[in-house]
Amino acid sequence: MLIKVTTDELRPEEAIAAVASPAAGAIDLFLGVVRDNNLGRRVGYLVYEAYPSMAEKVMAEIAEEAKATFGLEECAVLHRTGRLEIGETSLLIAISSGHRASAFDGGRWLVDTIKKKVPVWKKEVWEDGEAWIEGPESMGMQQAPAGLRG
Amino acid sequence: MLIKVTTDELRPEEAIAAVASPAAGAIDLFLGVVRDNNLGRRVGYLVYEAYPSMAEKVMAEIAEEAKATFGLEECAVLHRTGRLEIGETSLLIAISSGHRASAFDGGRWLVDTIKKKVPVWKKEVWEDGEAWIEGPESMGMQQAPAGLRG
Amino acid sequence: MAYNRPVTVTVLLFASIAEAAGARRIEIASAPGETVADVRERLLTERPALRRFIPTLMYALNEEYVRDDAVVPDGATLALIPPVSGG
Amino acid sequence: MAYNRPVTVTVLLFASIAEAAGARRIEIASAPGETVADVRERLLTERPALRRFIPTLMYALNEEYVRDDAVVPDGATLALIPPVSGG
Repeated sequence: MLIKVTTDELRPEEAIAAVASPAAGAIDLFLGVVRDNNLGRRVGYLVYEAYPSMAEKVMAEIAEEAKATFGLEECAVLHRTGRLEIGETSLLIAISSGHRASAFDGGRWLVDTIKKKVPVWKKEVWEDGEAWIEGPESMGMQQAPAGLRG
Repeated sequence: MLIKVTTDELRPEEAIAAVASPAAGAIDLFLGVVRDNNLGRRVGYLVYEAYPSMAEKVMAEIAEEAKATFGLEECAVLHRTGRLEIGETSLLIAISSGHRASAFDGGRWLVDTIKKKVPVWKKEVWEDGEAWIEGPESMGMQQAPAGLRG
Repeated sequence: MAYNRPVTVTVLLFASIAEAAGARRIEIASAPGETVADVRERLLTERPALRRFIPTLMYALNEEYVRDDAVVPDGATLALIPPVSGG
Repeated sequence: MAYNRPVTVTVLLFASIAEAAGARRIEIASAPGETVADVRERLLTERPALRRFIPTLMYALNEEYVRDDAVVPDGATLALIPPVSGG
């Protein structure tokens, strides 16, 4: 099981290779990518910060739970930290499974759960300021800045 | 929009690059992979055959419909034909979207619809025989051989 | 004036039906105004062994799915499409 | 015998609260048997400006999420976890 928090660029080929299995008929890959806008604001770049050792531990626990719950063959979860430009990949998840339904279900659950539980934070940097984004948008909140600082 | 039926190896990096967009916050990638078993039989390898020109046309229509229905940024759909060994990728789909929910929904719809509509067929080859597999398993049938030939 | 001139149809076969026919491409001469079903019957007259494939076939005329009552234009390509299994 | 010897806790701060504190790691001396909430109050006594972050914090003791009534062992690492926003 490939689990990693790293400042290096995330490579899809590495995640795909890590979940390869002769019994897998489906691989689902999810990339969280830095978008040029959020809540109507233009984003310049993002800075991700993690509690790396705990983040890897929680990511591994979530991956094990996904494997057991969805009957997956293998999982890989990688999160990048540091400064990320528009278009760069912050989160990379790969899942292999016998059939595609569990690959899609497992992939979605994994991404949702990672965004709720893994100790990683992002700061948005705009032309005229920056803010830490606190709380996943999946918890029913808009993903709004915790505070503005010009 | 990258749409291709090819005998060449499918490269995930190519599909990801094809759907890159500054407005994309999520990329979902799906790989259909040759599995070593089906319905309890050990599979040696698969042979995929297509009606290539029509397959590309239908894939493009489905991709356009997915973009419109799910509000996607971009789609790529690639299908490989010829002899494929266990672990090789037969179908490669990439979707980019502002947010992950539509990326997952769109990806799943795209795979399901491609399996129902695109003129591509696969033959399973076992140690002791072979058979064309006819009909997608998504239509409520088990994906059983159309006829056995020893 | 050309009303009775024969219409040429290229029939494409794939997968199981192509293997059974030992051919992937068959030229058929039909009459103007004939439908997909008419052309299919001409093919079966020549190759009766293919009849068992008919119940599950779909049809494409010039790369568009059609029903078997569609009229086949001169020079058309008619594909006989077994249940697809790509992916 | 060592009952009254102070307990050392390493408090880790991240993201917004780390920036506000100007620190990512603070050593705190507490008493044996104290809970996460007790240690948090010791921190706020030293740095009252951090109080506004408390309502949304979660806590991890030695990399496990805990409630604020968990007892803090000697030498523990207590992480103050603002609402996460990875992905």
